Amino acid sequence: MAEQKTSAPAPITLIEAITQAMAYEMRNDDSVVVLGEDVGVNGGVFRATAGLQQAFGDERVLDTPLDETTIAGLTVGMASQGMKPVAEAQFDGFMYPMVDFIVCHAARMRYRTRGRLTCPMVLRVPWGGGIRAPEHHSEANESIFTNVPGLRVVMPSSPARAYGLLLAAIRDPDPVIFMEPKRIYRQYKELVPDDGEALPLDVCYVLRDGTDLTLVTWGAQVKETLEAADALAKDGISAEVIDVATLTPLDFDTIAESVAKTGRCVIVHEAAKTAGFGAEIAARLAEECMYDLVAPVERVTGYDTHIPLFRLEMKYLPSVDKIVAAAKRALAHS
Amino acid sequence: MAEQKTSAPAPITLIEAITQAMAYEMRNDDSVVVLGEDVGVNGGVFRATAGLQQAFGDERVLDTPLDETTIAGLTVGMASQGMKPVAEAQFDGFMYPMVDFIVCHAARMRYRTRGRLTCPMVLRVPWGGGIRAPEHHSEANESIFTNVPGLRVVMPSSPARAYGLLLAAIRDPDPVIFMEPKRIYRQYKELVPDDGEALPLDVCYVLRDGTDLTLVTWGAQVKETLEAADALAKDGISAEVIDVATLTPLDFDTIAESVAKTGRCVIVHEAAKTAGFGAEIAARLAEECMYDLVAPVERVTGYDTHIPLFRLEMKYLPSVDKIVAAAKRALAHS
Amino acid sequence: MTVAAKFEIEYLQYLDADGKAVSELPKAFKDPKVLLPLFKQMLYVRTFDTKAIALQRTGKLGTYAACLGHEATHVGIGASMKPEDVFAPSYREYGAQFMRGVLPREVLMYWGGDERGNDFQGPKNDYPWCVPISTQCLMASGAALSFKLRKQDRIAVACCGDGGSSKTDFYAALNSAGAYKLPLVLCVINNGWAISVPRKSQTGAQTLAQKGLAGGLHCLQVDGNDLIAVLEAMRRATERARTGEGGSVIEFMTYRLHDHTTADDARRYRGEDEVKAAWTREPMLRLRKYLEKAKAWDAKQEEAWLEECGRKVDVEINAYLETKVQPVEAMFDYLYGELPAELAAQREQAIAWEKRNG
Amino acid sequence: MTVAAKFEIEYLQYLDADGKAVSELPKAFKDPKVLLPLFKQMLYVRTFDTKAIALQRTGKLGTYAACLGHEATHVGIGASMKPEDVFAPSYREYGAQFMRGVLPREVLMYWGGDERGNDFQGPKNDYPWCVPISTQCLMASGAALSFKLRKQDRIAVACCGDGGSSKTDFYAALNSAGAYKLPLVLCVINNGWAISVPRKSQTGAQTLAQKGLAGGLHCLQVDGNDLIAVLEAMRRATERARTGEGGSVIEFMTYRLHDHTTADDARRYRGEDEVKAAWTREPMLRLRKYLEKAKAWDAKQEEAWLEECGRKVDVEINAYLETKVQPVEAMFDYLYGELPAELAAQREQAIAWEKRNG
Ligand SMILES: Cc1ncc(C[n+]2csc(CCOP(=O)(O)OP(=O)(O)O)c2C)c(N)n1
Ligand SMILES: Cc1ncc(C[n+]2csc(CCOP(=O)(O)OP(=O)(O)O)c2C)c(N)n1
Ligand SMILES: [Mg+2]
Ligand SMILES: [Mg+2]
Repeated sequence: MAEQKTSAPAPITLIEAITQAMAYEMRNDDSVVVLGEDVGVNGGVFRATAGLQQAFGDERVLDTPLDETTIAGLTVGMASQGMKPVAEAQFDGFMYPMVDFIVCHAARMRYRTRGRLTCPMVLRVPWGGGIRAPEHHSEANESIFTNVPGLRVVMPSSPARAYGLLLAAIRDPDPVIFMEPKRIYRQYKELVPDDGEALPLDVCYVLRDGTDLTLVTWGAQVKETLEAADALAKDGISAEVIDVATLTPLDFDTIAESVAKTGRCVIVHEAAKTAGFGAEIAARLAEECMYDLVAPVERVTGYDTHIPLFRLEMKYLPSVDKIVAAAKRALAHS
Repeated sequence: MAEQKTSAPAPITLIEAITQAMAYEMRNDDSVVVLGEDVGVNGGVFRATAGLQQAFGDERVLDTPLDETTIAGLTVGMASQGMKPVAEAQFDGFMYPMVDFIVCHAARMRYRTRGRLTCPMVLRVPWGGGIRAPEHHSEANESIFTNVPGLRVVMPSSPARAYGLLLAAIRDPDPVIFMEPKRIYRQYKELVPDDGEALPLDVCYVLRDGTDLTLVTWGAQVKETLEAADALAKDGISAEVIDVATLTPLDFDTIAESVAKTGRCVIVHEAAKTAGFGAEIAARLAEECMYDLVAPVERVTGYDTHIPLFRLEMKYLPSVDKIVAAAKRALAHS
Repeated sequence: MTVAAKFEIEYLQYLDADGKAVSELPKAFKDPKVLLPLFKQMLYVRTFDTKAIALQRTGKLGTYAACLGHEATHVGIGASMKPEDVFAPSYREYGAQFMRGVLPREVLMYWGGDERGNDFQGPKNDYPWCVPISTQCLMASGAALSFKLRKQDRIAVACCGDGGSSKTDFYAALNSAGAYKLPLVLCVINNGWAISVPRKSQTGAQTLAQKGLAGGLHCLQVDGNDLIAVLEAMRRATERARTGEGGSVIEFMTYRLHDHTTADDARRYRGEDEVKAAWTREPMLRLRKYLEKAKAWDAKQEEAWLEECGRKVDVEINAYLETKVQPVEAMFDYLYGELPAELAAQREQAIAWEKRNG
Repeated sequence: MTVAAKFEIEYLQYLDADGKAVSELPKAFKDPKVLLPLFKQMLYVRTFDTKAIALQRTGKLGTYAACLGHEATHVGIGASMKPEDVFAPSYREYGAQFMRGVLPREVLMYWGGDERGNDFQGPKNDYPWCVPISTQCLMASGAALSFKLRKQDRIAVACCGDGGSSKTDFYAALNSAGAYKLPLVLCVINNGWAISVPRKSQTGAQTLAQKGLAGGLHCLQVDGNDLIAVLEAMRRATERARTGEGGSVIEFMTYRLHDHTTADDARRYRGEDEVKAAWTREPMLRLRKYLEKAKAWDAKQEEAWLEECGRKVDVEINAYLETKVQPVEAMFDYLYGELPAELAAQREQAIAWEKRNG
């Protein structure tokens, strides 16, 4: 896989794009190492690291002992000594023991030492629900990091953005939490040239232009949101769709510009509503765009409950219908 | 101290009110135990548990080994077997290793087992900056828990509310994160009868009535916010001041009612701005009160940086001047 | 040389892979009458396991963690506990749980994506399956602390895997159990693998049992495929716990004969030979031989019993398959003791949405 | 009885509290020429410590963590490292840090509330003081892993306290060091207390050294008030680390003669007698006697040296006191490699606010 660089390009899935980005940067930069549980010979439980250990050896791709505190601590230790570790948390629900190291050390290494030591690391976290997985395998917990200065929280929603943003994350001189919407890991394929071109961080992506309202979302919900925009189009409603992609630091300008045009905003996310990251976007609108808004902001989110086990989980998640309904509520104002 | 129940009432500080509440409930309910680092013979590094071990013995007041994961895990273990543990994290900055147990077990025990097991625990966390303390002793990290369903996040700002809310927290059948604004632990004294009367949870407190604008805050910033209201009053401006006190579940009605009256809202908090809990309040305003607002919502918060070491920390924190300035910006709209 | 401390860790095995006694059997577990019900239970568990895997393969169950090969350890642990004790499993100790009254339909419900599987009708204080590795060990330490503080004559028993013994929560469990001298038995079920990571990659320690030394606990390593060794190890550890001598770490040496879960494909990372060899040491084999030699069991009995097992398990499977999905408001109904107003509004919204669009 | 594993942990002491040799001194540390500079360093550290406490008492420093009584352990550890190694202190190992080139003014700046104290001008790759207990141990394990992966001939040395040895991060450090056989030395400085919690309440383990067994590390317990024992223990551990034999846990037995920090009042929780007794075993005493007996040191030399120490420390204190506070934008300037646009706007706001209202 790491060797396929020169073979004819074929469309790839989001998760294949992630593998491709890691392989590219491992070839490009000796200091990049990959670590996590089962990332070695097994290639990761989602196969994100498939083939990497075979290609780069077990000193570049390390299985860790089964402890997330350990993964986080080793990662920060390596990063602060000049390596560029790309760590994997096996699932979103296993990331909490990493919070201490991320908040107390990764996010502060540069700040605390006035730049003497830094922490250029990436923590990859398969994120979110909807795959009929067991407990703790379906959590949308991005908000845990969004109030923490010194971090970047990034979430791609297409193969091309996964590739470009992961390259950017690995090259970034600061810690990046890279959340991967596992539900769309294999949703569709697209051509993603393995050209090593990174995308900018701190930029929101306008996926679809529109004039009547702005739909803002990230991660797996980009799928439903685009479908909702299609559905709305059938009713003659023109929805602009923004993939936030880089949650923090936030590129609010792109959102503000869109809302200045449309006057309406529906924010869609999978996490529970209260204090989900959608709140920040709505807050910025309330602070900076009040005079542009012709309708109240709407949030379409998970309920303020835990995501249920899988028999009920689809009832928890935002759906096309819920997004369309919110859009229509917003459009009812004028 | 635990014996002083019948002595003549004297005004007490916020931290003394906390001690008083714990002592009351330990007398009242055998299943209440206190645990944490140095909470025993030393009475806690802030003296919140002073006298408790002497009064109730070392099987009710336990020093723990030096590990926050351990404290959280033991607490959840005890709570799920029918005790009512009140745990202390020594400082805000040491609470992160507890996140895993709080999120994965405390918040889900009832949900996961359909009510078979529950987790009636309190985690007390001295919170916030401004006391010239060393690194990691000054953090405003309440937002880490506000997107987590199944928890209550509570923060008192007066001796009486500390007493009543802590009693409520201990008696509550679910996990409560009880954050204590350490900067105002000893700010002033008030009479707090040791009558065992709990205050309701999920209620915001209107500390001062006003008509021109609404100032919403919590924790130590209640002090500056009230002072700002005084300063505004001198300019003939009537500010309503709301102490959120119970962040989640949020009593938004009280805030909405106030803003319906005043049309302006300034939210003040110590945490970094982006995705701080103020965002949720601003978001709710944008969703539910847009037609009441005559001015954009303002947030006066910490910057999106870590709170600096103490030589600079006061420049990081919201101040009376900053609140007044924001209020005047809001009032400039009509 | 001055010696600061000295330790020795015992290894227990009574029956070898051929069912031959390698040392004097403990008196309590010599009698086939004691062993037979447990052997039957092991067969029952294996029947359940096989059928659960089949259910998953046919799309009637979510991801399932099999217990194939662990039966002696699991059943032996379950048999060593009293009803009032508390058990904290990881996610595959059905053998222990069935002995404590957990119903197979509950296991299926949990892996079938329904929280009601955790609402055990039997052991009301036992912990549910625990996905975040080894956190159950530390929770069990907290449970044990609550027993000690309230002077209850109960103990806590927690299980984790070889991988789980690397988890900081496992260390926190043994550290706190040692510090407070708690009635806790930590069972490390070393089945050789943590998904794809072999035991040797987890730690530089020669045994997993010795981790207990870090907390001053009693340590023991046993052949986890030998039911008698399991029972004897648990007898010692539970007795210590009950008599105030504190906690233990027991390492049970066994082997994961199945994939990690039904979502895993072990062929990617381990050789056929290793698995083949492990089948020669598996727990049923030796106990069957032993019991047959003692004239306590024969092929005919086994056939009849397996048939009965099949019938019993099918009843459970049917009960599972017939369970209706919870209504949408179930998301809200077990979140707080009393639903806060804010949440009540969302609950109504959810119900209304379902009515209209569900 | 079959034995699964057996361990023995050595205790090292060469000089007793009276400065008498209790066993044959290691060759490398017999010569007073080797010991003298370290003894002088210990005196220097104590001078610094005394003056820092006084600064705090007079309001010129924030909370300060003294190192009184730890000098032999700290200086011995610092002396055993090479410049290219990485040191991960907790928050009071000034003795080790000065040997590595950290400046006293940096120590003061840190405790004086200024991040620039962490910007060591000397050992560029050493970790700053670490407030979240024992996380430095795990970070050091990561550093050691990076050395191993890049085949650098460097080792990592981390310190934590007796309390810190209860922390899960400490266990994660030793577990990972064992799993990867890392060049890591974990120094557990057992000074009897973790703020108010005595050593015996932390763990049921007989020694803290034995915690290393949980990860298969080399374990050693030493008299941390005996510089020679400290040096010999570190010699063994660093040699193992450098030659690929892996990590060590060394428990240094010493005593915290001061309050935990200047914010603490130890009289609340520990008896005078214990402290008095500890003063008879403190590290200077015995080494001074030993060196005096060897005619390598005398009272006059000490007087002169202490005076010099005082002068040197005063220079550092003055440098600290003269340091101007950072400008408000310093909050932003070290947050990211390149300040994101959003933050740049806040930075401008902060500067503007200061200009108007500061
Ligand atoms: C905290 C956490 N990290 C990762 C996982 C994913 N995971 C599930 S089981 C497992 C391996 C467990 O191995 P072991 O402890 O040996 O138990 P076994 O499955 O072999 O019984 C892993 C890594 C998890 N469930 N929890
Ligand atoms: C994670 C964390 N919890 C709590 C504290 C508060 N605290 C600071 S020092 C200390 C005691 C440390 O004791 P020990 O490890 O023995 O080191 P010593 O101070 O005795 O050198 C505590 C509890 C902290 N700094 N970090
Ligand atoms: Mg295993
Ligand atoms: Mg100590």
